[in-house]
Amino acid sequence: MQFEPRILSFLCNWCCYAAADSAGVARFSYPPNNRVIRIMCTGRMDPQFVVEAFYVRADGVFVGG
Amino acid sequence: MGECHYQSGNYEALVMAETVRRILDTVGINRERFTIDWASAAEGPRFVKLLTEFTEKIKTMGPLGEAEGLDWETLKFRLEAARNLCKNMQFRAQYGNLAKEIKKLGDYSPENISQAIEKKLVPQIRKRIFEAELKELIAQGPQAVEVLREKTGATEEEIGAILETLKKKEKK
Amino acid sequence: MVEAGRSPNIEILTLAEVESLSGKPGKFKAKVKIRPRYIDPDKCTACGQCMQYCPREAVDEYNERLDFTRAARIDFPQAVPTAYYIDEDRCLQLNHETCMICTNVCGPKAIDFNQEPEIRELEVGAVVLCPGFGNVPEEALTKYGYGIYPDVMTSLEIERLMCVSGPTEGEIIRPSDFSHPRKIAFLQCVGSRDVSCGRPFCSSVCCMYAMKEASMLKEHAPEAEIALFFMDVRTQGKGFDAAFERAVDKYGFRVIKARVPKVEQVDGRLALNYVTEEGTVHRELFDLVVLSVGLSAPEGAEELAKKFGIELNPFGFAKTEVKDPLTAKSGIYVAGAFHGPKDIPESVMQASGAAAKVSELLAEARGQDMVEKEFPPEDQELLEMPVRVGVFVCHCGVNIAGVVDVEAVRDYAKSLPGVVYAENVLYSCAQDSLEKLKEKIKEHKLNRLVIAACSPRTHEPLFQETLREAGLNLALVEMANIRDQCSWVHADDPEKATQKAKDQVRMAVAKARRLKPLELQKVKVTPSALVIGGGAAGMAAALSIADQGYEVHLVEKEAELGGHLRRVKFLAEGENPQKILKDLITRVEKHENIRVYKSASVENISGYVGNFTSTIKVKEGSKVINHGVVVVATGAKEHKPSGYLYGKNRKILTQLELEEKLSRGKRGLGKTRRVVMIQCAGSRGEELPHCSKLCCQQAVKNALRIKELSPETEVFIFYRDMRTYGFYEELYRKARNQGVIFLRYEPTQRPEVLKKGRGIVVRGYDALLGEEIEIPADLVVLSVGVAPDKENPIAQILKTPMTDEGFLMEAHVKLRPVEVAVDGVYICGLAHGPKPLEETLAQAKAAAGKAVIPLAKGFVEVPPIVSRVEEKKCIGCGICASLCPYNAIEMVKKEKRRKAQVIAAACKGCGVCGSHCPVFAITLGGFTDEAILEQIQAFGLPEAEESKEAELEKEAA
Amino acid sequence: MAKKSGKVLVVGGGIAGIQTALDLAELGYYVYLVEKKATIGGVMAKLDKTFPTNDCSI
Repeated sequence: MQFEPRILSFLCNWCCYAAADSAGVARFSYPPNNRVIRIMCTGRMDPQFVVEAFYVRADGVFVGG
Repeated sequence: MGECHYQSGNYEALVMAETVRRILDTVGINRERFTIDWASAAEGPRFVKLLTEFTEKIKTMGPLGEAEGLDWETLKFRLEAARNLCKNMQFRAQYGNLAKEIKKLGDYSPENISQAIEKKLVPQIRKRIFEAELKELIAQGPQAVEVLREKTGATEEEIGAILETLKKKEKK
Repeated sequence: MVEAGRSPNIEILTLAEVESLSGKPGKFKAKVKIRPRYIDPDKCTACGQCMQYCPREAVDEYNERLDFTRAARIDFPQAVPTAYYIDEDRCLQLNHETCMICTNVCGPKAIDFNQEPEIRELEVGAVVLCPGFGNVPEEALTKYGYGIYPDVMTSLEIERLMCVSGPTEGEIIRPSDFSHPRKIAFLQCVGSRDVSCGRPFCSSVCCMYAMKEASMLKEHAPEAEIALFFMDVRTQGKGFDAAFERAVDKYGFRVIKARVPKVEQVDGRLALNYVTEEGTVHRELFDLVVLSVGLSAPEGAEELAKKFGIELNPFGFAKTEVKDPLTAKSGIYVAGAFHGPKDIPESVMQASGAAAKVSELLAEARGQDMVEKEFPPEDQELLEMPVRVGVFVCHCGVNIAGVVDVEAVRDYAKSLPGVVYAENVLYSCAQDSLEKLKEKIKEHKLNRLVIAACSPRTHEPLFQETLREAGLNLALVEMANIRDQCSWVHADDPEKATQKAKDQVRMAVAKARRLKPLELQKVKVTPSALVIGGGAAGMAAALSIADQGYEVHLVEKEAELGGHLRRVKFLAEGENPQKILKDLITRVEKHENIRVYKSASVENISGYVGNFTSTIKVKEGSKVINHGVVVVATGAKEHKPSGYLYGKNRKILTQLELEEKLSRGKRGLGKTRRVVMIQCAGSRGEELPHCSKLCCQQAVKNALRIKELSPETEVFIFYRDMRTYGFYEELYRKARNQGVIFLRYEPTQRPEVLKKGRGIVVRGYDALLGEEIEIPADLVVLSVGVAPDKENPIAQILKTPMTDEGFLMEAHVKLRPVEVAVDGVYICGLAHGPKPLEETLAQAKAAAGKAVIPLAKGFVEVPPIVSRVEEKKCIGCGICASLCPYNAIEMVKKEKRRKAQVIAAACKGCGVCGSHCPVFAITLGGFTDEAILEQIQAFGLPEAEESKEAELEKEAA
Repeated sequence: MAKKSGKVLVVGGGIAGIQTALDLAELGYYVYLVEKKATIGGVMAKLDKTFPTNDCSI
């Protein structure tokens, strides 16, 4: 079976999260591997969040501002 | 960049990102598994591109640990030390103060951030993570240096130095 | 729609018509006749039993007569008011006094056949007329075989046919034999641009909706082949050209420039005969023909005009003037398609503009008849109970359910720790669903909610309000975005989309378990506005805000007010633009509420909605002003083309330069015998990517002016598509009648301007002749288009996004056309996009109306996502204070110790402080460390969840 | 002069009427929204999607 990575994204409400919404409105498609946590700003990101994500076995972590 | 809704929030994120990369280096996770990028509210297509490319990259890289040649047990062991590092008050204060310093000087170029972190934070990251790991390992009984190296990913010198200080502390 | 149903200050009177109006502006009396619904909307729970048992069929008007419904019915499930009613023309009881089945099956006893029509006398200060548009005459349709051949359908019928809640559940079948059409034709300008049926004007919207419908048809039936027949492609709206081209490209539509005269039926198919530009005759067979039906004046417009004492234009639409486009007469305003055919953004803009006009007139009465919305006190007992999560998984029609297995997601949600209830909802945002949500909260004692639906960016406020209505704190809801970021983007992989939806729900539930009540804060608003730009848009906006009773600071970079309008000498509508300008300037300069800063620029703007502080650079130095809102009307420039020998020969002018000449009368024209105009000399992909919208009517207007001054002067116009939309079409027709010659060119064969001897010639391709031609010209006039200020410093200061073209981007293309992503900032005029004066003035009013909302309220509600310092934990290191981008944290001495303290009104909730606090002393409302960590852990493999269950049980015990 | 009324009559419950009513309510007025059908929403409520974003309508 092909390896399907599990990716966790932290997206800024005003930028990447909004961009992701607009990608939806425009019906662009992209791989269904990511799961999203909405934050208000990438400034909210604490290094512990990324470490925690790998600790629960994320294969990749995407921070989008 | 700089078009952040929160003015400078995303600059702080750059410091965070570089710190994270160094932690990943220390625990032996390919730093490419972590990425930070930007797309404005109007840039749906850009978001799609970024995420698609990242997904592809991770796909070719393979599962966490496996690609790094680390079994999950070892990786988990190291990540536990990293988790503790991130919660450690002294380390967080060092991290916070570094962010403060960079903001004061206003130079958020990747080179500057990287240099500052290399100098001020990396020794702390390595020392604290390895120390925590070694303590844990030694508590399980005497271990060969080979094993210690394998489990922690630290160099022989680093292990030697840490063991030295641990001994001193014990004597006290 | 739902919002209107929820507002305590909007009373919806359905089945109602105004009988008469008396009185004067400020104090009218309106008599309104309300026909009975026969079902009490307050008692009706919209359960649908009455409709289910109603034996009497009725034609379904909502579905464009494509389906049947019942005499007792609701038009569509999300209808507002969400209540059933009885059709008195069809009901057996009302017509034959026999039946009463519905009365017997109605649980809440809401049915009352004794209801009588009611006359209500309403006292109102102003009236806004928004009756919309009406149908085109029968003959406009029958001439294409509509009503004769079943497979000739109207665009609105197609709209319903494609809708999943429509008569065929979204399946595209042709009415004659229920087969799937393979070849589909769209015929444009049906009941538009057609003198023979009394509709000479252009309906302005059909080109867009035809393209939308064609695209949707293609999505429903990818194998279908679609051809669209246009006279001109009129996608002049902002961003529309690009969308049109993308669609043609993506779906491979055939765009044919021809008007089909009629439709014939041949062996169960439909034959179209048409002549293309080169003069070739074609005959082609189609399975389905869609008529792109135009917009007419609303039915009963004359009667309406009589009742309200207003005038209509020759086509039955409301008559208004450019200088005051939304006023039919004092105290009576118009908005929407009754003003003339227009699309949704334009209608929404006019609506906000009309509201501003009313607010100008009734400024002194503001607030006097308002009802405050009250929420019940928070249910402390419920809040203090252990966590009880309710999960609601939305179908969003088929938007989600068409891809994601929503039942499976619901069942999965039920198994998650902390969840005590889970169900599916067809449309979670519909009024009836929100009511049910409140009931479920009570019934199942839910104190945390997870809504798996669309984006929290658009819908979280709605659910937060619902929670407040149910006595819960607004912060106790978390949304899982399984539409915008799931079903819409993973439509090709339902299985993985379902898995993703489950994961997002699991993560949302995990976060919900950690949500804590938050306090809503109100911040006072400085009751004044900063308007940037002293052109027509800026001045009109400033005047409206000032007339509504608020102070305005108007900043203009030039030494004189007027902007772009100073160069416009004539208007297509016939009014004198210079007089309009002069009136604006006089009123602005005299107005006691307006402070004008000329030769001034805005250096900096800081703060947030309600509390901005700006520095304005003026000649004497700089000034600092405080204001609550910002209106950006920074305008645009006339594009200067690099080609066409422009600037190299004095015979080559722009349209504005020509206007200057023409304003001097025949003298200005001199011995000009032949004028050649070139459209899109810059626009639509040459140097500017966009359509500049106003150049076509500008060219025709100037061509007519030339003909008026000097009938013997020849005028040629090279064009791609003549975009004289709406009533401007009349000018186009007139120009053709007066002998102006129009030559269409393809973008691949743009006309060239060449020097030949001592003269100038324009070389172009004549599609009719099928050959290259050269026209010697005394004057070449370039329609150069509108160039945005790409480096707009104001946009950069305010950090408000721009489109690729460089225009300011609105918050929502359709529903929020004058707002931007930054709260408290509004846009209008050319800075938003190219548009003629009338639209600019209407938009300026709209921006003024929106801008006054926070000023009139006097406060803004701060979203409760602000940070809070736990004083006990704080070690006073000050890292947070120095990193905060808003200076929203100050260090204070408390009991001899340094402690951080948050200034809530300045805090925007970015969280930089929290993520850098060494001791985790700062928590961020709604985004606490615990909540985010829990979310991350829930992202982890589901095993982690099982241990959570045990943990939770322990906690509960 | 007689005192002005703070109430407004909006005739027609389509998108224009709804938006006018919403803005007026926000501006501090009480609105009567008069619709001749049984439901507000007008033609826009019949549209499944709208150009150019193909976003859902109201």
